[in-house]
Amino acid sequence: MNAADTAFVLICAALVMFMTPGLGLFYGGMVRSKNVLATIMQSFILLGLVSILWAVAGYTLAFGKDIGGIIGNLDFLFLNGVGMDATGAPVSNIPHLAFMIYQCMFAVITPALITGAFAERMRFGGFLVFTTLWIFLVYAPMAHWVWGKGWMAQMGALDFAGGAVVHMSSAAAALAATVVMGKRKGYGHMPFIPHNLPMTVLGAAILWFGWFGFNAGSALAADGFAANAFVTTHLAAAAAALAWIFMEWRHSGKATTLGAASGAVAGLVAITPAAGFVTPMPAILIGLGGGVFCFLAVILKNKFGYDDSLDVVGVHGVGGTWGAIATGLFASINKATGLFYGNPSQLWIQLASVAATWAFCFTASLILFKLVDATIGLRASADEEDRGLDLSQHNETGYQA
Amino acid sequence: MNAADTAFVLICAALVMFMTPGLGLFYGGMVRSKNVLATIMQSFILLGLVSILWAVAGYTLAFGKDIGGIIGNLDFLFLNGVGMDATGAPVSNIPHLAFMIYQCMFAVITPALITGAFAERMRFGGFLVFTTLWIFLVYAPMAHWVWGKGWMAQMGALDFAGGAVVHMSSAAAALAATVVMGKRKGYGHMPFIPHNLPMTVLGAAILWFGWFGFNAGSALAADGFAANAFVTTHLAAAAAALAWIFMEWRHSGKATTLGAASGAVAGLVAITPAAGFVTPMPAILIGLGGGVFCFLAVILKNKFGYDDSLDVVGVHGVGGTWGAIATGLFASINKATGLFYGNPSQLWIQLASVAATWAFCFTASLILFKLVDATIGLRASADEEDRGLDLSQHNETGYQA
Amino acid sequence: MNAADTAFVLICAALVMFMTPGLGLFYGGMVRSKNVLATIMQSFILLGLVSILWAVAGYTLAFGKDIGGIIGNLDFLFLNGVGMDATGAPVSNIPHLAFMIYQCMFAVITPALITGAFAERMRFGGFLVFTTLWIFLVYAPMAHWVWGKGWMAQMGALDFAGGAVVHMSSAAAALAATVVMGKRKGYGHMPFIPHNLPMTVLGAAILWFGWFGFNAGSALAADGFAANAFVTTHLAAAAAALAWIFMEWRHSGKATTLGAASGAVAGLVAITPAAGFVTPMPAILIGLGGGVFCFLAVILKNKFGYDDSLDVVGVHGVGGTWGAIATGLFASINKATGLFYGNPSQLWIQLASVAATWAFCFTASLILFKLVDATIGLRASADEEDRGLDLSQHNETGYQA
Amino acid sequence: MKKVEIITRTFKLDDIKAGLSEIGIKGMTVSEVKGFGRQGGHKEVYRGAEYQVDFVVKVKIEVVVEDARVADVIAAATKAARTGQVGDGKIFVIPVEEVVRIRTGETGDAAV
Amino acid sequence: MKKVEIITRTFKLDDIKAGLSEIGIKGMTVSEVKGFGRQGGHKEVYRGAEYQVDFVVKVKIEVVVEDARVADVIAAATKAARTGQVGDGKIFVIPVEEVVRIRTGETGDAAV
Amino acid sequence: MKKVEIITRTFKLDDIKAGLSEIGIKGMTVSEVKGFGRQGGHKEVYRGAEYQVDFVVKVKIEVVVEDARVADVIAAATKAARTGQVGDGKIFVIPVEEVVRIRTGETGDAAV
Ligand SMILES: Nc1ncnc2c1ncn2[C@@H]1O[C@H](COP(=O)(O)OP(=O)(O)O)[C@@H](O)[C@H]1O
Ligand SMILES: Nc1ncnc2c1ncn2[C@@H]1O[C@H](COP(=O)(O)OP(=O)(O)O)[C@@H](O)[C@H]1O
Ligand SMILES: Nc1ncnc2c1ncn2[C@@H]1O[C@H](COP(=O)(O)OP(=O)(O)O)[C@@H](O)[C@H]1O
Repeated sequence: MNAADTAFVLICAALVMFMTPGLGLFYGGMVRSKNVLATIMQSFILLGLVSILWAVAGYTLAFGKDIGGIIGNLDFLFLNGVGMDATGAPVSNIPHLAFMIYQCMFAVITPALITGAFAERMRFGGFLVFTTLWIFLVYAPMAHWVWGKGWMAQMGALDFAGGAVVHMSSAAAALAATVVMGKRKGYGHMPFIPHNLPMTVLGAAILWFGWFGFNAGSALAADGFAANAFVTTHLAAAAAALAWIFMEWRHSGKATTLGAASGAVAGLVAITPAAGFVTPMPAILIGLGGGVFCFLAVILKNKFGYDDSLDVVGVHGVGGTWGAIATGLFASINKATGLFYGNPSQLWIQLASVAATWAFCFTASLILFKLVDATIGLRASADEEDRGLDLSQHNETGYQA
Repeated sequence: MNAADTAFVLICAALVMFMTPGLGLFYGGMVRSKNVLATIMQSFILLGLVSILWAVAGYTLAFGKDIGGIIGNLDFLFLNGVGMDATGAPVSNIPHLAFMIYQCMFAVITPALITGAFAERMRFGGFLVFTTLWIFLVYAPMAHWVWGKGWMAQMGALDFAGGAVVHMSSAAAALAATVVMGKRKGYGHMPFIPHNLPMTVLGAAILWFGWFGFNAGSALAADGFAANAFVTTHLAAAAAALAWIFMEWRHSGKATTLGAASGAVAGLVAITPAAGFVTPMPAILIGLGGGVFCFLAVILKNKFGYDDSLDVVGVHGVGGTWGAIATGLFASINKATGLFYGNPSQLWIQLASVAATWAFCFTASLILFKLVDATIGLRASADEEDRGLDLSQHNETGYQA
Repeated sequence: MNAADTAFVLICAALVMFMTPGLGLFYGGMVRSKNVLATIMQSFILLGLVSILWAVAGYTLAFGKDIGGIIGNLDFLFLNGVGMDATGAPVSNIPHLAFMIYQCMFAVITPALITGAFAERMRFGGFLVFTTLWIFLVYAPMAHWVWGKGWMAQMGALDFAGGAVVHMSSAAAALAATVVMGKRKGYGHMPFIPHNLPMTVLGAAILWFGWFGFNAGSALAADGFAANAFVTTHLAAAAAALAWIFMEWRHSGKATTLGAASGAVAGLVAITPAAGFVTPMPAILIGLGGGVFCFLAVILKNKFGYDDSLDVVGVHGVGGTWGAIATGLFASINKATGLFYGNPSQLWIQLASVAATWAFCFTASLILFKLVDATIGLRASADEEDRGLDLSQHNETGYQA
Repeated sequence: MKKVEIITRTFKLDDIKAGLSEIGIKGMTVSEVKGFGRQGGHKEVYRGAEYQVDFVVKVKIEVVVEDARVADVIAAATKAARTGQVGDGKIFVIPVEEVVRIRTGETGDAAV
Repeated sequence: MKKVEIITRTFKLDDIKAGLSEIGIKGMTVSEVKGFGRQGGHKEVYRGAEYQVDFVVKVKIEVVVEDARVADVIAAATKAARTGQVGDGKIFVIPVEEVVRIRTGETGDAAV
Repeated sequence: MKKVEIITRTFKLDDIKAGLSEIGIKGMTVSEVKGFGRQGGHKEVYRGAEYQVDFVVKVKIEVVVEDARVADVIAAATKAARTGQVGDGKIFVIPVEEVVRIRTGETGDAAV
């Protein structure tokens, strides 16, 4: 065990924890004020719900001893055997508990990402039930396949900090949500304008800040790889923010603050799978691509007219997919090699993992949404939507004069 | 000296520092908008006031060489002899200055916690004078008794990160405040509805984030104990957030966002004394207890009708007390053993320290409040309360259209 | 290479990154609501713009091999040769990439500081062009002179974390901006009252929090010097917050929340050049001086009537200058000795570096502002100012009811 | 000249504006108000304490028109705003003795 | 029909609502306004610069009632709102020529 | 008695207050409103979606005065508010049948 690595991973875990309420603010600022608390709550409460689910069974399903490449065994049920030294942990340089809690923070934020898709119309009870099922049936398997020595890992798929596990999985679920739940009342007839963009920028800032924990921390050691991941993360976010506002400027004549914040997040998403496998200059290209592709996807959404309220598919789906592919193109360090460095097979592996992730996560999420819809119900009533979710789901209001 | 531990403790000190303005936002969102700045100010300015008091004399009173179990001597007056190496520090692995400043952040936040009790009616001058006296006459002795080798430490009381020193002490002072200062004007006749709950959730998020520094940092080393404290902290907060909203749902039919945030804080309070002495599953139980007991205490307050504006007693008093007792029940690591692990005497020690803490802190705080009230005055006038403390105490307003 | 130091510097880099959006909120709360996004954007987008400029050429100009004391060579163009080990880095204990990205965060925040001077009237396009030029022609040289073994370093000037490089340079540019751009429309006839002071306090809190990364991180190692810088930073901020509100209380009868926040920032600025060279008690004096002098400077501004909207000159110029001089007075550790410890020559060196910094940065910035003004234009039209920059520059509004 | 004051549900504002534009109304002034009426309010809960909030957010639209157009305005507004549920709101007609357009100084019908 | 406009201190709103309910008033519309009057304003200070703010936050309550009830409304509102200090505010009575209930189309007294 | 309602640009409020004070007006009530008129609105863009926002923030100033002073008030307000650009706004004069000062119970001219 190494104290420096332990210090680093613990602080990184704290940073990743901070991302989830940060996401709540990022999303919360973009909805109408009558839904601000419900939106924030859908992120915040997952710090409670998913953390407990993770300790109880999620961790062992993801990181217990591999069963046929599919799922972890139940050795670590109730964190049994997860202790203060490295015994049983996938890495030997930090306490097993540190590894477990660091992974916990990823499990928390992933379903929180989905909430952007059904913002302003989801019932709170249905949301809790869906998320519980999703953690065990979608997230834990995905995490196992990629990071828990499951079949994707065995196949050689590269996903440094969660392009597939975190971003594509949540975006696929988001897409399923829009299919099952339909549009917000009034969509297309009335404007849905963000009620508090300073809050959204604050959220984006917390996300960027926390993402250093997410990506650099994924090196699981305070070494040169961590430094590299830190740098690639920052530069990709920077490049994507610029790319997004450049596209905006070309498209409608002005750069926007929301665009800068959205672009930064798009860049952070895109670099996530690649952060530890690429060097800084390719990271800038990945960021530029993230900004451009996600911007175009969001524009396209408006054309298609499906109501992914806060663009989970456009940002996390497109960004995560691009990042996974780009990893197959630009990988050059940390024992990984991409197409541009002479290894075309990596690209095929990446494409296969992308396809498998989308297919599995979309299908499974669709089934879960339909199941919950059919039983306890997903969608707030028209009247509840009119009054706002803060009042109708939580008996609260966000602001008083 | 150990660089990894130094890095860890310094970053943890920064995290704990961040908690105080976080608390200001947590409280600030819950008051009416005419008092938002005054409420935030009562936390923020303590970063100024208490830090200086601590450097001048607070630190030496708490951590100077023990005099009869009661107080520290004046060896470290003006930080004399507190240097860049570990000389004279209670621990040998980090610079004495790092230990001192880490402790400073605890001294800052503790009196800030009290401010929730007298929110919306305290004069600024009286507040500064009270806090100055309280740091020297209540906080420094308490810190000495528990962490400075004073009589509570000698007796074997367990308080990992401040259940007694931080939470019970501030809650006892809060109770004294409500006795001395009475209710806010209009209490019982008009509603006191939070003016900005997103601000409160942001504050809670910062508190949770910073609490990793508070609890894991209290290991004073980047080791397995720190990892364990990190995990117990997170799981207790998670469990308590769930427990609180579950109670709410049973009580009034809906879960609230304010409830989730309040529950999280209650769980963080409850685990504070125990974080380094219990394992994860007991931590979940401690969190559940924290959520349930604090919720009930807050409901009871409404029945009793005393005006602890922002529930300092209900959350920090009840949560801290429960945590101290639970430490006596569940302690099993770090050389500590509780009742459930075969050591009933620990429970008695915990109960004794709880009783002593409440008795001393309540009495001393009551005397100090009365003293300040009789001399320069504590309570804003009715007219000042009507106009709001922002205008009447600070000549400012929080928001402009 | 040292893992503990790497962990420390990477986390500190993340903290410094967080300061830039924090500054955006600090400034954003002080403007009128119609300009809130444009103000935040001027900070936020620099995380994008300057980071890329830095990776492309800024870093090598500042930290490439010294050419005649004036500028760095182009060895590190496009981060060529900046890798995961310490090769080529100015320090040998951390990865070169870690050093580079830590420095990047300083380059990002420095031009963001300037934006306070021309808040509420700057065109977005002109701002981007000015900043690009300024990074290469003012910031990179300054960083080279002081930290890149340039002539100021060779002369023996002490600037621990950026009194000259960051604060005086941005303040000199701010002064130039007020000269070139003139006053806001209505200045002197109508009130310019902050629209959201809780946002400003939040920004100040983030700045204080991040400043630990800024100053303690500048030790570039997790050692006693870092601990010392951490402590001096905190105490100076604390003392300055108290000093500022004390001055206010004497001047207009009340202490204000904005004053506490402003004072804290003034203290943080003042201690920046000194943090690693002075001990805690002198740090308190430096903080007190920072609070008093900056307060007086801001009062004076109102007398002079130049429109430095958010007091960049008063806080960063006066605070940075005082800090640089105070370093020459109080330096006593880390191989530095000031006047009060028997080395009068250090004071002269400091004064010379102060004069040179102001002269160079003011002149160069003035030329750059005039250049941009004459070509693509700096100043928003009267109508754009009336409608607000959020609408006129970005087609957005900050808040919706 | 009359001032027609329409107090109704917030989310009907766009429809009403459209309805009035259709009949040639070129100006109006809108404010956010809180209404108390038969519709009743709602319950809010903060830390276990329940509050009955009687006021509902409504929008007030003021349109000054020539006497002859009052009936049209009422008809258009009613059509756009009616949901048939309690809380649809009220229309008040108030006499206006003079109108001035600040920009030109025009008065009377020419000023609207 | 008359519209009674009551402009008074914000924290008197609940009392006035109660007072009007007691005399059988079932509807009213409330807005936040800023008043300028004898009461004077207050000083605000931002970074050493002092601003005299003349406007005081007030609440405006609009109640439309049958002519016969105007006196009762005035009496009830005055009773509830009076503190005797400068700044208690004003009541204005304005003629209303027509009232329509949007939901039903009822007009006149039936619509209030 | 008349109520003079002035709807104009927000940043003209201070000038109008000064202008009215000069002619001896001691009280007024101000609210924030949104105006729709010839001035047109503006475009806003959020994540690539463009919204036409027709409403412009305006300020509404209400002054109740004796009949004899209405012309003075109109003149003073017009002078202070006029920029000559579209969007300067309107002034409406509305009859007021009764005025009460809550503090004293005074009515009529004495109450203003
Ligand atoms: N007498 C009144 N004076 C002023 N405003 C009224 C009056 N009665 C109702 N209102 C306004 O009309 C709104 C709707 O009235 P309400 O009684 O709830 O339903 P409805 O209009 O369907 O009868 C109220 O919220 C209030 O703003
Ligand atoms: N002539 C007026 N026209 C419109 N509103 C007025 C007028 N005079 C006073 N007001 C309103 O009444 C409020 C109270 O008036 P003020 O002169 O301060 O005290 P009082 O009502 O006790 O005489 C003011 O804040 C303003 O909103
Ligand atoms: N018929 C009307 N009824 C009520 N308010 C009106 C009317 N016409 C205009 N307004 C108000 O006056 C403002 C200015 O009107 P506008 O047509 O834009 O310019 P102008 O006053 O220069 O002709 C509008 O924003 C609106 O608030």
